[in-house]
Amino acid sequence: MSEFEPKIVSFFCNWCTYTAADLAGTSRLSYPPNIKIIRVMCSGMVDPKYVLKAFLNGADGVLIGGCWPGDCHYINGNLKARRRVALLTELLDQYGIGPDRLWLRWIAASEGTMLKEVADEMTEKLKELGPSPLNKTTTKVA
Amino acid sequence: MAEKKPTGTVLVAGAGISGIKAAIELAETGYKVLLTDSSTQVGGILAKLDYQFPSDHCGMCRMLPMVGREYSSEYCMRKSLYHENIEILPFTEVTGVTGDAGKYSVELKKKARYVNPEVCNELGKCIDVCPVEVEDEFNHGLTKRKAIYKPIPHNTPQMLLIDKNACTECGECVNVCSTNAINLEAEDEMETREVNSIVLASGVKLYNTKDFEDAKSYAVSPDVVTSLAFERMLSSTGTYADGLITRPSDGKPAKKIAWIQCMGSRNRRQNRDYCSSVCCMFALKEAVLAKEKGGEDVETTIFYMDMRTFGKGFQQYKENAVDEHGVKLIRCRVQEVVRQPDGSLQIRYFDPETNEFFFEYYDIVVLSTGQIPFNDHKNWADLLSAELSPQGLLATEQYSKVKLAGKQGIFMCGSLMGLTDVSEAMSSGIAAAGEATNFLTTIDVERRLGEDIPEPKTDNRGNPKVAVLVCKCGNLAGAEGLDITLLESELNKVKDVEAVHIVESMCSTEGQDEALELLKSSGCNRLLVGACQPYMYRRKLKDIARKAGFNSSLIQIFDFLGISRRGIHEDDKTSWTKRAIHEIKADIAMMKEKPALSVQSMPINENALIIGGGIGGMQSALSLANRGVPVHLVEKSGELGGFAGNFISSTVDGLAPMEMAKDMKLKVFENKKITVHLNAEVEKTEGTLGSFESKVVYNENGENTYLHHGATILATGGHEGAINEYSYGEADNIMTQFEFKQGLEKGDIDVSAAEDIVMIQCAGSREKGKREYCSRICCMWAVANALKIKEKNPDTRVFVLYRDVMTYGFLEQYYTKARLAGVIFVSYELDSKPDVEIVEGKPVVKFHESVLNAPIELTPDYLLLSTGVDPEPSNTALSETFGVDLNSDGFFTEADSKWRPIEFKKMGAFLAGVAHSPMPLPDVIMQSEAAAQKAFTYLSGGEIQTARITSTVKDALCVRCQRCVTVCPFEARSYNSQEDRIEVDAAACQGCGMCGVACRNNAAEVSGWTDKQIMSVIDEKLSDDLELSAI
Amino acid sequence: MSKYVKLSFDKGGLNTQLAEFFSGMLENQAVDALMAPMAQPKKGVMQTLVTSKDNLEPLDPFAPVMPVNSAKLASSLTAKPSGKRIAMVLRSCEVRALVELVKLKQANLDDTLLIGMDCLGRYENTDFLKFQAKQGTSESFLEGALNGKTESEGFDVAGACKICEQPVAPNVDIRICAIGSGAGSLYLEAVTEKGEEALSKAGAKFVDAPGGRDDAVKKLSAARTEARDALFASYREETGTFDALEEKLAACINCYNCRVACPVCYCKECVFVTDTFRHKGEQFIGWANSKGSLKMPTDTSFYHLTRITHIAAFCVGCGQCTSACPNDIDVMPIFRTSAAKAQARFDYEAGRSLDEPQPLSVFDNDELLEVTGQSK
Amino acid sequence: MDIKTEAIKDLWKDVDNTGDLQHCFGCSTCLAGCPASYGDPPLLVRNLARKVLYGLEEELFEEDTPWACVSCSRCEEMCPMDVKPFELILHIRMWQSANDETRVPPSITEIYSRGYTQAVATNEELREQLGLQPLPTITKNEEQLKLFQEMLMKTPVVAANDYMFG
Repeated sequence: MSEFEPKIVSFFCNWCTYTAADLAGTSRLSYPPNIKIIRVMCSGMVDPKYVLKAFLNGADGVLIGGCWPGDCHYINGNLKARRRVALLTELLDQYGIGPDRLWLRWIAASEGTMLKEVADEMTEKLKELGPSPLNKTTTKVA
Repeated sequence: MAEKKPTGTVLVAGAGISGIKAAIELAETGYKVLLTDSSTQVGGILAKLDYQFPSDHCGMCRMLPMVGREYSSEYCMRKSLYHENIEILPFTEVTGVTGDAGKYSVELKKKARYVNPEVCNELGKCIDVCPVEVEDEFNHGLTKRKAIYKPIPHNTPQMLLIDKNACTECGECVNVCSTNAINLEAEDEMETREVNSIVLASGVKLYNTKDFEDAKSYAVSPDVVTSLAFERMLSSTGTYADGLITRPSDGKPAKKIAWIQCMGSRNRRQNRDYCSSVCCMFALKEAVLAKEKGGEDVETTIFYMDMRTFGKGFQQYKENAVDEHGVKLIRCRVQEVVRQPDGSLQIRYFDPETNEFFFEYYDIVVLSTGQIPFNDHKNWADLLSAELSPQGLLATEQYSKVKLAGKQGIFMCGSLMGLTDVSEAMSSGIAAAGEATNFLTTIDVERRLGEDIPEPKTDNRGNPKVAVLVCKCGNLAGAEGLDITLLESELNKVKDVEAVHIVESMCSTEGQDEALELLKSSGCNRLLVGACQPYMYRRKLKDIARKAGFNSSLIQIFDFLGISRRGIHEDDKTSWTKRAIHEIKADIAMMKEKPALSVQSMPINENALIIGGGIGGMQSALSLANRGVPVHLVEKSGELGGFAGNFISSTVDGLAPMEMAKDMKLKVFENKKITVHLNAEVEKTEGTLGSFESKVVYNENGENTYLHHGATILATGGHEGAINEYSYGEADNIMTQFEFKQGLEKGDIDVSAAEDIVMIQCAGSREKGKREYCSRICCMWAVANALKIKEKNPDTRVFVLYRDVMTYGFLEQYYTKARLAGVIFVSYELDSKPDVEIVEGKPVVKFHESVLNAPIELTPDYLLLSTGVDPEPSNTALSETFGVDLNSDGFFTEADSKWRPIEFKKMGAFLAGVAHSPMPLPDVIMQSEAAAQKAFTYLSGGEIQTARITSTVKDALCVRCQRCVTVCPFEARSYNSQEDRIEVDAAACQGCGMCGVACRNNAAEVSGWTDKQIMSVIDEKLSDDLELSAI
Repeated sequence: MSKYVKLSFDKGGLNTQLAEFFSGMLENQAVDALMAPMAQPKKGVMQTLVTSKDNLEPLDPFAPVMPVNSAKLASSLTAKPSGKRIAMVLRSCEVRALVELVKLKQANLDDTLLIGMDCLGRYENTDFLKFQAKQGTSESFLEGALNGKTESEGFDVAGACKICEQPVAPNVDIRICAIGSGAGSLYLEAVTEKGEEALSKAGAKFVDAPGGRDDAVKKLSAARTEARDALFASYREETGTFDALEEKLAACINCYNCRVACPVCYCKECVFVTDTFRHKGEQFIGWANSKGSLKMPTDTSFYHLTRITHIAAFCVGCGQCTSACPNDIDVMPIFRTSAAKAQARFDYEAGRSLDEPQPLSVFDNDELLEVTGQSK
Repeated sequence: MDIKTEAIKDLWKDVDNTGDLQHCFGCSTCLAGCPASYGDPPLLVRNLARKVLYGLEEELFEEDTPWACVSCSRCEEMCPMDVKPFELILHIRMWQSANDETRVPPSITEIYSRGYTQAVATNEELREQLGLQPLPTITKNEEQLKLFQEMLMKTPVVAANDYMFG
């Protein structure tokens, strides 16, 4: 039976991280297709609802990529994202989804290699952790 | 249509950041721009800098339009730039200019790339097979590239090209290219274009250690690099990896790094008696980054002569670098770098603190290389038959840094004026654009921005009907093996997809006509176009779609070679196709939930309010009035002219501010468009960009009036700083530089009998708790007075006690002139400030002779204090009134210290001149011109078009908790207490969505980025495992 | 140093004493109106607004019931200021919720006089009616509760109250102190100048602080804190997994009563009843398809988890959510446990102070570095 | 030092009238690589220039270090302001001699006493580190030194000032 392939819903900031993803692509750095990229204008645009929705609909992990503090095109959106992630981590921890399934990372436009590294690292980590408990549950939820 | 005037067109030669800025400004104002660059790509030097001082971050994208977002690209500028009014021509040289004022025809040489970017699919197989390896100039030879290559890693499209000097013509690339994009026989193409105005922004050549004798004793090892090369060592697209900065020679981590300043600058021997202005900050920044990125255990030392931190915030940056990061500064110019057997680099220096010699050994030595003689100026002068200054620079009109002397409609900006930092590059770019628009309004051309084809009315309530248009692009389906049939069948299954059309080639006109017909008859209201390289003809696609009746916000362009190709091995066709299908479905999901959006047009009050009637204020006023903008000029005193205009008769570089001001005053009072309010102050202001109301109070009679205006410029200026140090006031021969100058001119002071005169620089400046900034002009004042004294009495000995002589740029020559006249400059450190005491009513100055390392005592006939520049006290009140920020020094805080130096965070408010920070007159004038331009862009149209994507308020759901107001980074949201509702300033809103998240129930939402849309995309992304099977 | 007024009363005289005192306040225009729990004509006790001293007779603040969290009432009374000065008698959790609402611009304390009464707990509404039917009175409840006995035959105070570590209201002008005041007497504490002024106007005589109150309060909240932590622990135990949470919420039918009852869920209309969650048939099918089966109504866990992210920082633990659930889901522990964690993470405590900015409205460059674990 | 009383304002005119000197901005390039700067006392060209500019006549006159220059003219090549430090040294030597015929450069007494001018400690150490022979100096050979000194005695400078030698 084939190895478990985690699904990682990834919200990438339009300005920095999404460019890094482009760069990784054009530099032909291959990274796991487990990373399912959703472009958002800013990491600060990622509503906690999106993260919860992703998990409830079967994501094994959620990755949020934003600009380094100070680089944000919208001045401080990434800092707002950081606070929300802190809150969500507490929640995921509480209900056994696990804090390690939600990652926030700063990845600048020129850091295509870092994007690849993070993608690999997170995919590996989630393979260790196995499927999200929400995907194991017998009663399916939405 | 027939009677339409032509749209004004400007050639911007040079696509570095100043050129780009000028281009964007012109484009926003409605002019067409031809943006050329002789190098292979746009971005200039900045393309290589990931971080910029003083923020140590990147903010390049912040120079994109804020109001006209609709017409320009909204992504990282390292990727590329797009604007509907800008045509970008990289790898293109201007080889000839004929014609005259307003009617120039320029001859362009489009250098052969040998790769046709319109057909190239950028898969890079050609690169794989190319056998030639050469040094990659983007990384300054730290890495290698092939003869066929991508000039900048980030760029999309990547614009491959062949380096013919390296190419062996083996033809391997031609064989593997599936799209016949390569033509080794390609030749340069000449083209002639008509333009109305020209902005020169070709930048500056940097000193290069290979070509110059005086570098030989330094550049002795591959580990000795230029400061620009070192930037690449800090970048992930350079050699920075795994958190390490490595030695080029052997890849070992570098833990000790030294910078040697003034490499190629401040050198009379080599005929380079100028300073390159930015290298000091550049080195400081690199030293700080070296520690941040290479680990705090990295030791950094900078060998310098004068640490020229004259810009806004630079002084604090230096202190922070030294105190917080432990960057070591040594005032000594070293003579040579010696490579040791173990590869380490030996530097011997004389330490002025201990007066001893030391040896130090470094892993890397960075040479702070400056600008070199100005061939570009020579070339331009020949092309334009323009005059050159004695230094061989393009001559400019007096007082102007951007206006070419005697050349109507031709301007320059950026480092072509002499190496500039980002903020000055921005100001000069905007100023040049300003001068250009100023000129263009005098000739018979039009301004036009946006839809030539009217926006079709799309019914929002109608159910989504999606048309998909797939371009086979010949090669995609064929050679590259994208499975179009599978694609077609899968997409046909998608709900609400009405039709999937396959077109042979969208690049061709036939293809485009075909597409238009298909779409017209499709009866759909949403459109997805899948193709390769859609950037190439994005504009064309949008036009077609509009003609076919699609709303611009309901068109989605999908790049088969973009996201769907990412991370997948080239040969893995199946998962490529599957991923493509998957991504397209996600795009459709996003689009289905999206309503048709259209641009909002906001009415604009065409009046401008300018506060401060100094030279800067008058400059802005005249500049706007000349373009037909009515101006209210408010001055709190009873006189126009400000400090410089009323008191400074001359400057060392031959300017006559008072004379100039006199002339400006006349023009101001003559100009019918300008209303002058003297003895007046603004007490209160309300409103947003386009519609402000301000209450002006007249100090004399207490009467007041209300002004309505669309924009505001704060040009409050400054004045000579006060001083309570060095026994000032205790003896009448202790005075400020300004007082002395006045006395000398009035004849009250006679130096014919003077034995000694001492000047103390930085009196009460650049010191904690005092003026914590460099006032930029005091060194020049000192030099000016010193020269005057020497001229009147060569026997008077003049001692200038300084900390760092801030004669940056071409001002250096006056410093040299002063020394040659016998003026003696003695440096002192903050911990050993000169000591002044009054003996028998005369000042006795004791100071430490830094060179001779001995105490010296003098009883000078005059003691002159350089007390710097203070901001206007009224700034504090004004910052309240206009809701703009003030920094700790009392100067106004611009929106972004690098990328938006002329604007405030608050839309519609701008700043210029000393209100921003102390600066010399030509810079004041440049900034004022720039501020005028910024205001003009908004005021001139009668209305402004705001972007489609802005945030909205669902009033019925809103509980007025105002969390959205708190989190909005652009002050675009406000609570209207009269009408008890939240309002959005559509011009200020950038659609970032902060409000949407802060709002719990979507009463605040960004149209086009709603929860509903994004959640359906999440569903789509999670819906199936198509692509996972493949890997 | 706050001043105290002593109210002594004979059996059955508690409410008369209080009424007398409040009528003093109204009479001497210390305030223009009073909102306080009063007995209703037939049965039950509800917050009631009076503007004249003549209508104070049914006053009964200590009745062990809280039909709604009055922060919401205070909000509607003050959000658009009436120009009248209103005194409000509130329990600790009501005041703390009110503080959060003020920060959220949903209430305005300028013209208010906050009177916080010591709270020893409240019965669920149905239980209170039983309690009244059995001739239970505020006095009898107080008497028992002060001696640690709150349960009556078959019922006890709400779960939330059992673990409420703040029986004494913070951020008020006046406190009605029952704890540690000794049998047959109450103390009115003037906490702020506003409060002192009002008391003086009402003709109060100031006396020394009740000896032993502080200890009594400490003792009570210590006991409650212990109970709270015990509940947190066991709750974290039993909801450690997502399945467990699912089970707890199994009976949820998306009636949203919990949010209607919640004092800090301040939206006019919950996002879950807006268009955003009005799904299309195709979507349901899609989910059912990808998940195998789809429980209807959908979005139940989604709703509760989202609600946690919305109110975790503001939750004061009043327990109205549990009281409001028609299917007897004990949701209070869900919100309280998560709230405790979240508020700890941001070093914030709902209702503690009017000056502390709420988390997620302020941000700092060099905070929470552990979240990304990256350094430049 | 109170330069006011001592100073001769236009000393530079006597010493070095080329006009190059004034360009000096004290950057220390001339010092950093100067071989004679290893000496004791070190030759500090920058400081000499300064003394000339200040007009510190006596001080300058006392200076022996100009005579320690080994004429490598590196300072000349590297000086960014083209002050021509090497020529300055020659100027100072000439000026000193011109103002005192009897002045005997200390280097000559040094040569007489030990056979060479500058004792550069660091060089000795370096040779040792590199495992080279110590410099073969005449001092280490009694009669050789004698012969050498006798030979020097025959030169006019030494002969005329024999009281300073032996």
